[in-house]
Amino acid sequence: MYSGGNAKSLPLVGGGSEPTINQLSNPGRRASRFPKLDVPVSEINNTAIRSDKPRLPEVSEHDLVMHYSRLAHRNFAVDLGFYPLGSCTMKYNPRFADYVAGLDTFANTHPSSPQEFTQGNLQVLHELEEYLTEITGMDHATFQPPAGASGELTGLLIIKKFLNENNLSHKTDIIVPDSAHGTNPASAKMAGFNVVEVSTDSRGMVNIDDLKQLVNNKTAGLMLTNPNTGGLFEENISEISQIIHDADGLVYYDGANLNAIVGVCRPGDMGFDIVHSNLHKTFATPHGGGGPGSGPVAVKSFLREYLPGPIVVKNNDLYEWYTPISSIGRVHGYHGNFLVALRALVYMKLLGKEGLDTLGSYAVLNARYLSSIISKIIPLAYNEPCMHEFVSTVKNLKKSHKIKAYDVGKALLDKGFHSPTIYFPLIVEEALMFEPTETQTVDTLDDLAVTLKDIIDELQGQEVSLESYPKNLPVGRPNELIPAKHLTVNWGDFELLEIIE
Amino acid sequence: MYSGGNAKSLPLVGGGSEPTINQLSNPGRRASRFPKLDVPVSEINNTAIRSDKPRLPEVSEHDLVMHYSRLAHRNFAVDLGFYPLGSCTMKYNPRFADYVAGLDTFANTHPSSPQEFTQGNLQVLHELEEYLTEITGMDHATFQPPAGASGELTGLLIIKKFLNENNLSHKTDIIVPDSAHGTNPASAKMAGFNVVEVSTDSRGMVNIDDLKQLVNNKTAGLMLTNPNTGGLFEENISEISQIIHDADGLVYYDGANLNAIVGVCRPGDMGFDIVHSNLHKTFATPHGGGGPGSGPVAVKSFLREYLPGPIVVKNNDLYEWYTPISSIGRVHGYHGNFLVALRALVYMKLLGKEGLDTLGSYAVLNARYLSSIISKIIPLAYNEPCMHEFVSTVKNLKKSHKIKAYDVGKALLDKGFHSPTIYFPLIVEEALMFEPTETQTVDTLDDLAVTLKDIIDELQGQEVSLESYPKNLPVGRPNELIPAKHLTVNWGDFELLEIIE
Amino acid sequence: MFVPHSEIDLKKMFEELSISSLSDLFTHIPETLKLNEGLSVDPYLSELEAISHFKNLESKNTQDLICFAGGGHYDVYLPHTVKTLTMRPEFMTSYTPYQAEISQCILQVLFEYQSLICDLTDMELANASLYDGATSVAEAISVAINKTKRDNIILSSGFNPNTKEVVNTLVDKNKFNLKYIDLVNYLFPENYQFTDDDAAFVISLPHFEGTAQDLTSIVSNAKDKGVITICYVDPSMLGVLKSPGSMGFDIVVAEGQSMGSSLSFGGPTVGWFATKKDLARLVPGRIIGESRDSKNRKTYVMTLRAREQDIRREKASSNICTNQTLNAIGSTIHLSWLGPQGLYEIGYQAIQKASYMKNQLEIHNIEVLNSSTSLREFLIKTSSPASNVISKMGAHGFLAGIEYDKNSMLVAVTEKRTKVEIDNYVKIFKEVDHV
Amino acid sequence: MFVPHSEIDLKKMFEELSISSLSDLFTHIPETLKLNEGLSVDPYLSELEAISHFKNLESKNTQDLICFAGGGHYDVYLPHTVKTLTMRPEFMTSYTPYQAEISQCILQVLFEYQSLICDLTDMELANASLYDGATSVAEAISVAINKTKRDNIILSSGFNPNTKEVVNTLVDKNKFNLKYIDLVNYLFPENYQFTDDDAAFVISLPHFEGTAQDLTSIVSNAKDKGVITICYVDPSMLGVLKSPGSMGFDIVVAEGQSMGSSLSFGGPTVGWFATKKDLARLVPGRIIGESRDSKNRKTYVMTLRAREQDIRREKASSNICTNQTLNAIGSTIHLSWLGPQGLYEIGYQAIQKASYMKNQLEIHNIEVLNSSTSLREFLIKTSSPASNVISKMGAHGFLAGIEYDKNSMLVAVTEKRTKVEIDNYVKIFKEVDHV
Ligand SMILES: Cc1ncc(COP(=O)(O)O)c(C=O)c1O
Ligand SMILES: Cc1ncc(COP(=O)(O)O)c(C=O)c1O
Repeated sequence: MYSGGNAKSLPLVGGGSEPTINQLSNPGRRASRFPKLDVPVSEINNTAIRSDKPRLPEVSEHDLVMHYSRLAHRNFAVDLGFYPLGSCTMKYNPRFADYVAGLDTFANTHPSSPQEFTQGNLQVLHELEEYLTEITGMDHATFQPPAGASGELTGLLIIKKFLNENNLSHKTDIIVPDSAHGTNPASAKMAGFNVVEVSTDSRGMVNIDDLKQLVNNKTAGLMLTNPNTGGLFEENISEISQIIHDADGLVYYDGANLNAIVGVCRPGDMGFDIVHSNLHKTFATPHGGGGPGSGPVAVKSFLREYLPGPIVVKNNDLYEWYTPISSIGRVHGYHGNFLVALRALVYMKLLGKEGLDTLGSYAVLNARYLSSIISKIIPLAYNEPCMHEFVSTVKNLKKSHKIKAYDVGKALLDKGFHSPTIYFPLIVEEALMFEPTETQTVDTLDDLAVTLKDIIDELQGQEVSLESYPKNLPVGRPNELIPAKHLTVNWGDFELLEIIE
Repeated sequence: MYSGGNAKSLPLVGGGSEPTINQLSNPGRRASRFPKLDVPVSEINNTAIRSDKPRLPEVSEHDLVMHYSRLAHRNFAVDLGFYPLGSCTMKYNPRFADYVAGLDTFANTHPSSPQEFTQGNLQVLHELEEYLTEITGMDHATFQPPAGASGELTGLLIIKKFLNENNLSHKTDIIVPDSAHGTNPASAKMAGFNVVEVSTDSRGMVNIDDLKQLVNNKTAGLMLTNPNTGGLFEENISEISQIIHDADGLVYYDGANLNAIVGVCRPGDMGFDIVHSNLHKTFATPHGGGGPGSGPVAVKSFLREYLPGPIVVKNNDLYEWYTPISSIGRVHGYHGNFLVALRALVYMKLLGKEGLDTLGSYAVLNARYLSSIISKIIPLAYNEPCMHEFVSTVKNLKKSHKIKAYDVGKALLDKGFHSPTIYFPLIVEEALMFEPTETQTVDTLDDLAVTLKDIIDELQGQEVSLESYPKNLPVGRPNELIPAKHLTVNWGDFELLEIIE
Repeated sequence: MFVPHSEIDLKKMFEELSISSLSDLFTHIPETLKLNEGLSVDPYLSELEAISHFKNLESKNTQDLICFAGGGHYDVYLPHTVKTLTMRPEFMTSYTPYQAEISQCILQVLFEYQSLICDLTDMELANASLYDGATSVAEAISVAINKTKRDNIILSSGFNPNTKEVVNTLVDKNKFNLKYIDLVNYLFPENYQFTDDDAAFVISLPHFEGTAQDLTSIVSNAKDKGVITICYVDPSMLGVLKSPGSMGFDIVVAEGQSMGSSLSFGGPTVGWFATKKDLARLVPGRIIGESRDSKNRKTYVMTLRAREQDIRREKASSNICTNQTLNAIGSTIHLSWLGPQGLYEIGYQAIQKASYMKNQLEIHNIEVLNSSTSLREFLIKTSSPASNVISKMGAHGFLAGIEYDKNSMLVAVTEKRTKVEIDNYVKIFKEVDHV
Repeated sequence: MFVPHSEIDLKKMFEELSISSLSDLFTHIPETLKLNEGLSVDPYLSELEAISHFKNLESKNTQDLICFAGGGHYDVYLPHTVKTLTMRPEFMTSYTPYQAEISQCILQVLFEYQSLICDLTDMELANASLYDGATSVAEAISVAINKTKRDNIILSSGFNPNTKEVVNTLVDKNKFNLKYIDLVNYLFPENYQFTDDDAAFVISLPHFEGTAQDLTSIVSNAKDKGVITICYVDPSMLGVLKSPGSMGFDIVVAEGQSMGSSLSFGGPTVGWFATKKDLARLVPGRIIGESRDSKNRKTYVMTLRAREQDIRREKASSNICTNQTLNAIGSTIHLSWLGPQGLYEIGYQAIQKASYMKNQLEIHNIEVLNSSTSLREFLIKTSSPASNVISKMGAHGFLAGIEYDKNSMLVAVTEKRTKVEIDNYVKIFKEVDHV
């Protein structure tokens, strides 16, 4: 029996399963109500019109509210506790930004509205562009890319078009570190490039010798994040850029790790030609359970005319849309994730010079401190000072006790902390990647370390069944094979499967 | 170790204790920031000024948000599940009303603003008065009382002043049923009356014979709710009113049970002279964990000039404040819980005639249905058709298995339902009082009944320790003696106690 | 609306009850009482229509008035963070925490609330909220009467007139004497002589007129006579004022609006109530205590329940049942957001800005009646009737203050006001106030 | 700001790291790269100041325009209930549900989302969101290319020009041919001949111009040639339109804004993507599956992960990582709030009101270019340049539509528009549109 008022799925009372909204549906119930039609009825004659009603759940508003509210209690969140997820920058998302993003014409303007009606929105994008280019050391930006990966693709298409226009279309290789995030090679491929991997040296940096070997006249460019995905600052970054530039390639900055260096140094000064920023990381916009983000792309001035258009320009006191002359074309239906961009601007305004100048420093301080205390428990992957995040490894524990990074992550869930990022970067065995961000207190960092020590002790115990972790959560480890094999991706699929089998 | 980022108090991960905000405090941290002072500094010379800073927690905004968000996961709520609490009318609180209550000048007007600046707010109160007097069959209303109990006191003070002005000040007795809510006698006492209890007959109604006996020239009035606290309609209500009126007393309607009769019949037509309504019950405003409510008092026109002032009157197209000539005086600093009143008006507008005409009927339908299926599990206290709520009793189970109403309530918590109201009315032994309200589905009612049956079976088991219920919640039954004896009502008190003992 | 039942549901329920229509539910109600035509109210509005209706109503209020009114309710900055945390659905839509196990959230937040109030006021025991500041004064007087069994209530006259009216309504004047003592030069006379018949001494800090003084010796005089001393304090000034506890008061009450509630046209707000533990059993309203469950886990629970109406009925310490929990939660979260530095800043900036304003007024030959002893709130003299001035200032976008008497008004400055706003105020005041 | 550390905290951390200042953290960074003066940006704003700043910015947008613009984004009523449920902090501030055990909420809601989309469109498998409608079209084309290994893409020209531009950007024109087929009388030619070289057939339902037709036989012709058929559908019309699945399409994509997202100046919204299970392994983005844990409890988990970039890197089906989950949650809750009747009503009322509007326009001698075959959106001819008309209508409080070409504009009507608004529109249009 399923009923909307039964709260047994609440973790508060033990956390059974919550039925789907479809299981709570009963014919004839409804939450919605509309005004009565206030115009005369005419006959609708069109072959595309259906004669029956669409298939949708039928629930009362109270059942609807209870269902989604109960579900909300079945998730971790930045508002609930610490997510030390490396590469994700799970910092506090200021509630004040929600307020601004809710202001009427920010939230409710149609994207086709002409610029004369939307001067405020254009100014938002313009102000944000100024902050972003100052922070990254670039000259111009587009806000169309809705996420980092889209920013990468945008940047790569700019490289491609730039090379084409300069008769360098034989340049087909994009070099990507073996430690790079998966989106880098995937984006390069989507942009029509070949992906060439450069290796990482024993210190955890781009292997310069290898790079020199790989660079040739087919080299279109290099994608890099600095600090790199190991959390280490590429000290030879200027040389690296030079190598690529000498080969007439362009250098692309994956901004996922920008939080480490805001106010400290700038990609533009390191030789990068194109930079994307993940506003949902560095600039504190909420992750939304997986999205939306915003991945604006900033370029040096020689690339401005390749940006997806239109971009905002200021003309006396008027903000105008301008389409760059050699634009690669749009990468989003309208202006990208405008409300996310707005939140980022709010964050920057609240930080101001005082906060932005020290942002990277505090992010690094927290990570360096955490790495210092955690390195007393499990070893670091690289013996170098970390920036805003660091990678530890449990490869020894795997050898000695079969304890994998995966197991450590699961056990941590039980103790009130989200797992760190695991198995990334791929080049580190049994990697645990920690990124505390600057918004956690030192107490929380200490607590995480103590807790990590406790669970590692616990997992090494005699009778421990690693698979039984997590133990405290409403569900344990899912069987991942069933959905992959049987495509139980739709309500009814699993039940059907049970009947068949 | 306490840390803001540790989420182990979340029921999601097992639900340990959440530290207090004080335990998360560390000197020098802060969430707030203000603009720099933009006026020249002057010296402050006043003997009342302190030289040190006040004692308050010092926390970051992220820690603040995590703490209160985690706590929010440790509570039941109307948005999470079914509260079958008799006498409380825990119906769905429309989210749409939140929107209206948030509109700028509704939410942010200073209460001293003159009427010329607040015509909208005055119109809100005026429109609501019209609805409320129509629904209750009365003539005029005040919105000052912030809750039902305050409404009772207001009504009783009106009775007192009315009697005084009519040279009936020898009338000092207020008659209250033995089944009445505690606020009734408490309010009567606060208003300076003697409380006289009238008994309940075997059918669960006011014992008319007893009433006749009790009524005499000292009778100032009678307080009654109809349906009464047993959920039964006082069929002889007209006769009862007559008896009191014949003795020159007034009849007061406790509106806590108004939900049963909206659109069905009206207190004004039953002979009641004064009515309070609990907007937080009948009119769907949220209970807020215990308040705020709103307890407007409506009267027949002969009592209008006794109302607390000012009240709103409409003069042509202008809304004005008017202070009744013989007003008992204010019972609230300003206009009562205005935003709660506004939400009630929103609810009434959304219901309209269609919804209000059937409101009581659906509330009774749900209760009658639930009583029908629950009476197959445990007996009803009275063998009469219930209105919007009903009282069951487990006195037999107490005799046979020592199972008390208290135990049944606790066991229900484990299963995803809030407990019904227990031990009320006081005249029913081991009472369980169920009020489903009209916003629960029939599935939920069925589910509650099935669950009740299950737990009653379970509690009768051999090895059951009743005290161990609830079992699934983050905490079990509290030791109620410690705080009562040692007054551990402040942080530090308990720790001090532990040190001392 | 909000009734979930489909035709199928109704059929099922009707069958269980052997009825064929809703009206069959009411055969036991006398026909004469039944509404045959139903209620005479308008048809329902869909949400879309209701938006128009209520936006229209709202637009009838004067928009965007810059607030210089106070008198107990202050336009203090209420952060979105505090507002949205307070309005979390679990806080908003839960019931009174009678079932402790499933209500640890509300119980803990209220326990924190009580503790914060005690810390701030230097008291030992606070309750979990009363209706508002005005009714809290009346409740405090009632405690004093019950404690002392005396009949005289000595009140400072420096109270919001509405508060006095509430006290007059709620205290039984047949049994008790309310004696208002005038302020002298806007201060309470230091040498006021209390007597053995006095049950309570009630005073506002600052006075309604905005002036403030150290009350230690007056309190001590009162206590010498066995009088229960009651302080009504402005919570938003507690960052700069000596605490009532440090001045020796027995009971502290407050209008808590400025801490966590929007102005709300006066309600819902919250009445704070704190006292010493020896008065515990006379305290009105709910009190949360800390305890342990059988597994020794921290557990909060409502305590000293034998004072309350549901148990003690006519012998209860008060009739209060539904209180202002959500607003108390607002106070808790707001105070925690502010911290010592923030609360200080609110008070400090308000006083500084008020100083500046008084200065500017005086420079422009507008008379401030209590310039030197007032803090963030003060009286100014008007040439034309104060109500006219307020009315005219409204047309210029200011809520200029509260009419104090025919030719004076009470002006309050909060930390939100800016120099520009103050300068404009003074300029426009000068323009509109002439005879 | 938002950094919690006190002086004491810093001291402790500095000691652990044996440093004496923040700059000591960066000794390994080449001096030449360091910012010595810091960034040249303005000092911080407190929240109070930021409110002024952003309210001022917001006020520079024209206020209260009544929206008759569409083209993919529609002014459909978004209930407060849906908005506030979607914005619950647990939805808003959680991360991608990689750790399934602690993410059952996001996983279940996304599973419901996928199922709802499939139910509505008559498809078998939906992903957990793409960026927006336009990029979804490009992703769908990419699936078709990967499936068929063919080079020609046949697209209806009846698409929002922005969508076409996005497709042009994202599809590699060196490798693939984009062939746009003109509409004839605003309909796609029924007898269009597909070839064996065609990878995909892509069409919008309704067409960008607002017209609609049953596409069953066209789809069937395409499928006869092994072409992958892709329907870009307007979700807010799915209550009245035949479902793409019932017309035989292989892939359905949509701009999901009108279901659960406010207009937001175009973003964030959500791209819907649904298809048949036989294309499962080519699908871009995340997919949630239902499974069980070892105790046989229902457990949702991300599945078919071997398509994704973090595992497959350059061999992934797409580079998408961060998607539009929160907007997908919005769609889920909005659709559940609407139910079959509500979604029907949105479409039905929009069409009826558009009919009325077309009628009124024609009565007033304003030419509607595609009156008979259009549904809720249609083209009107302007005498003066359309952009001038839109500009002038703005001054009267209307967002009149989207410029279609120099002398015509696309007008959309939603269920929110009222007879009064339509009548006023027509009246004012008549006034402002002259040569
Ligand atoms: C290093 C790195 N690069 C790129 C990305 C992709 O960014 P997005 O998820 O915004 O598309 C991520 C995201 O996790 C990342 O960590
Ligand atoms: C029958 C009855 N009367 C009076 C009251 C008191 O109302 P309030 O809590 O609003 O003061 C209640 C509240 O529970 C009640 O149930």
